[in-house]
Amino acid sequence: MSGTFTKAMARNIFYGGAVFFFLLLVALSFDTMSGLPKSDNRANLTESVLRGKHIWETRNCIGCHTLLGEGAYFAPELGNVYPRRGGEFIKAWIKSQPTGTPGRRQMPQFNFTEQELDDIVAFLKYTSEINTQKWPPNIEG
Amino acid sequence: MKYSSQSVAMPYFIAAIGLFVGQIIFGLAMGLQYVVGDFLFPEIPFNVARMVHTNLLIVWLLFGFMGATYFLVPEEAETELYSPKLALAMFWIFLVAGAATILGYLLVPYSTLAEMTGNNILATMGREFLEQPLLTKIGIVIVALAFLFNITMTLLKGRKTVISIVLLMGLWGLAIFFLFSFYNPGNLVKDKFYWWWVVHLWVEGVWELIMAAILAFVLIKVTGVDREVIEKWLYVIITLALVTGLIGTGHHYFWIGTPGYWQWLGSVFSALEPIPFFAMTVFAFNMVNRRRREHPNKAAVLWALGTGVMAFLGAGVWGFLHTLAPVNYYTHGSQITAAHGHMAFYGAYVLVVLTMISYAMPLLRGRAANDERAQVCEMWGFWLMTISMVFITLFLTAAGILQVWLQRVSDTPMPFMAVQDQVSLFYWMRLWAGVVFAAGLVTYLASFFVKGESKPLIHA
Amino acid sequence: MHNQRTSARALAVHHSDHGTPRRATMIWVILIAATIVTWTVGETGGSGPAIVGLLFSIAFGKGAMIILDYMALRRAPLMWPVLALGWMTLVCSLIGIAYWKGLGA
Amino acid sequence: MCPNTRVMNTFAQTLVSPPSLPAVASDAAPRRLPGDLAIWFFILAELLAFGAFFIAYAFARANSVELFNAQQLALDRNAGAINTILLLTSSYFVVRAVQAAEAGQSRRAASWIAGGFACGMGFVVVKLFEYVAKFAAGVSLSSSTFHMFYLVLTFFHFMHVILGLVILGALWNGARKGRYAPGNMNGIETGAAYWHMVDLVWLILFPLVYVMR
Repeated sequence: MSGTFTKAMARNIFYGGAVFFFLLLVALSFDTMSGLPKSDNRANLTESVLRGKHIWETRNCIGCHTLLGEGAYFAPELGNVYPRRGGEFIKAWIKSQPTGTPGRRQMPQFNFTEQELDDIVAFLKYTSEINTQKWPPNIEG
Repeated sequence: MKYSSQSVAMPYFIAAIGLFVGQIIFGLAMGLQYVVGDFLFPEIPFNVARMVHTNLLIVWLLFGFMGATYFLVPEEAETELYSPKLALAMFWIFLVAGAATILGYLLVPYSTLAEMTGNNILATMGREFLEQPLLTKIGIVIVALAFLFNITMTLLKGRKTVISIVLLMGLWGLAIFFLFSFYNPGNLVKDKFYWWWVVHLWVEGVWELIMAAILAFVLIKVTGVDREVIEKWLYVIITLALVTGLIGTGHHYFWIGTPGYWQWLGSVFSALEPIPFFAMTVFAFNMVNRRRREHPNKAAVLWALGTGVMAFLGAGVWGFLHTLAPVNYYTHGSQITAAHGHMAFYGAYVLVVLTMISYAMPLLRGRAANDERAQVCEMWGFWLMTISMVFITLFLTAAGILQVWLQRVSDTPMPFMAVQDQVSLFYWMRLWAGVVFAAGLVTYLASFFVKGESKPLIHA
Repeated sequence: MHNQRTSARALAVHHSDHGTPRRATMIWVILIAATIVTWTVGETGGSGPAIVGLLFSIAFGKGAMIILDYMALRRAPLMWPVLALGWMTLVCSLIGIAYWKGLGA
Repeated sequence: MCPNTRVMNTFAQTLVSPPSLPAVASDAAPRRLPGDLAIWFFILAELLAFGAFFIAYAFARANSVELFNAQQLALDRNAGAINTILLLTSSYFVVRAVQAAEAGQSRRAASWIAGGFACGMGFVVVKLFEYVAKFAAGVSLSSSTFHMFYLVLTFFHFMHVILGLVILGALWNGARKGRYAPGNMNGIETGAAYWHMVDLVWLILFPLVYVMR
């Protein structure tokens, strides 16, 4: 049967290739995990940051904003909003929503406590200090 | 239809199409919110509409995959389904859970929904595409396990063909990788890293197995080409998909706090990701050109060819467009990503499910194919939806290029919202293309109600 | 059918698709000698366009022998040796271009 | 309606032995692709992936020539050269094995494959020593662009060698049982083609990463 295309061979190549590349992915993931302490800013992963992340998630912020470029593209990138605007501005901004300007995009009012606002800012500050290989290209995100 | 238990596929297909309609309605609402920002605010803010839009997509595709599996596996295994009752029970559980989740999104503030459903016990919500409450996630796992049990048992007692084995591997992979959605570490980088193990390994990994298997099944049926031939192609395509797609995960690890080497690994492997999609296109056309019979269901052949072409364009070409790290540095998280997402999901997964529905639905309704007029109506639906999706993609790409230019490349970068105003013309055009898409969907729905002489079952 | 034809041919014609042992051995000797040249270049720290040109000429020659003789593509349909040698040519010349670019930097 | 019944085989045959091509001058045998067509598709995909990495390496080097040259000096060129010789010899043994099988001497083919397998194992051992030394010196994927490429390229290739050894093991077993003979060469030719590909890739990798400066 030389020169033909046997199904058994195609099958063997599929199983071999799939296992081979999956193992490669697992090996690379191990290496990534062991290298993360240098880039993921875990030293600053405080209780306040963790509470902030929880608030970020339970208000579905990702449904409009991007964070490190991932999310919806309806509202500004927030991975670098801390260096762009500063903590006080962020808190004042959240408190003043929605603007109610006719025809403009609106952000809901979440009625956060002062503590919750501080937690959100802590989370955004921590996020902005992750080593993202110099992304985004500029401060506008 | 050869086995009576295949008929459980019918409710799955109907539910899939129903949810598809819901997805498009919310898509239109969001398209309008992009240009009239306060539309429906505060009743349905953008984030809620988007969550409904994307979650409905995922759920209806899952319904479609399950329906396709219930139709395909008994026929391939040459035996009745292990338990049609279990399949029907799971249908209702999944439908009720899905509907309850969507209603929860719409009627209850998201943070309240999170508290009500145990998110404080195990926080998994609030991450893109994985917004479902913990209870829903657990429900998905249970439904998936019952479904896989049913299918695996069917396969074990029947003939084991390559198509059904590949399909089953894809479905098992789908269930297994979904488990990563329960892992949500506080460390944002780890969170994002494993989030992709669900999202990427689904759509650029195991879903491709499901898609290729369904396409292969329909092609065997409508072209009459030798099974041996089609199965070899199937192996080649899925090998290429996994060889490129597994390490291709790296194209999501460029800018999220992961080591720099992913820029090289991700770029090289994901640059090769169009190859399996290209092979799939060649495969579909090759088989149809060498067909050994003229199947009366011409619409199904059109959907199958459309899947090949649109998957290659959307996933292959539009994916390649921004997958190289130096390009992605500027395009990451812009409207270019949205353009790619729309055409890739439509071309690969929407179309493959509709291909299966187009082939199976007439058989489930007791005929080999629909009346000529019904088929013409269905094909109008195909062309309207497909062409308008091409335009949606082109307008979003144009918006994205302009956005990247003004906001990222320029020496004097403009703020996000200022740029959004600059590109709003393209958003208006995208909205109108979306309206045409909805018209296409209505045409497609109408084709199910066109009366006429149906082709008898003899040729099936 | 195809099977029968192939086996019939293999039995009837005393012809090898894989060359003779003698030829294989000759090629092995050449390959080893070429490797020693490459190694010597590395050990003596040779550099510059001429040396790199030599290195990749040797690599191309070795690759061509593997492709045509060891992989037995010499007797395969033309498309296959053309693809494999084309790959070698493309990779070696792009490496050359990149090296040239690095000289200016 | 197309009357053709064996679509893929026809398709395969046009790739494998198109009737229009002139035969080799010295004999009348038609042109034939050795081994299974599936493996050749796979080999092409592999060559593309390796090729992309080689080219990426070359251009990354062009952007930081000094770093690459400095760190390349620390590589063990002796180990690289020994490994080249081991792989070439291994390939040679596998060619002899195929020739033996073609001559109907399956047992002898098994011995040649065993020789090829031993050389491949030698490659693995040398490479492991090299890796241990490198890791002890603090080389990792993230320590520099050069180290990243060095590790990715050699490790990716290393895993291909290991997969190739598994295949050679299967061929050895098959040959011992007399499975390969004239007219039944598909298995051994397929495995051999994969093994030569592993060799071919190394022939570029060695001068590129270890020697070119």
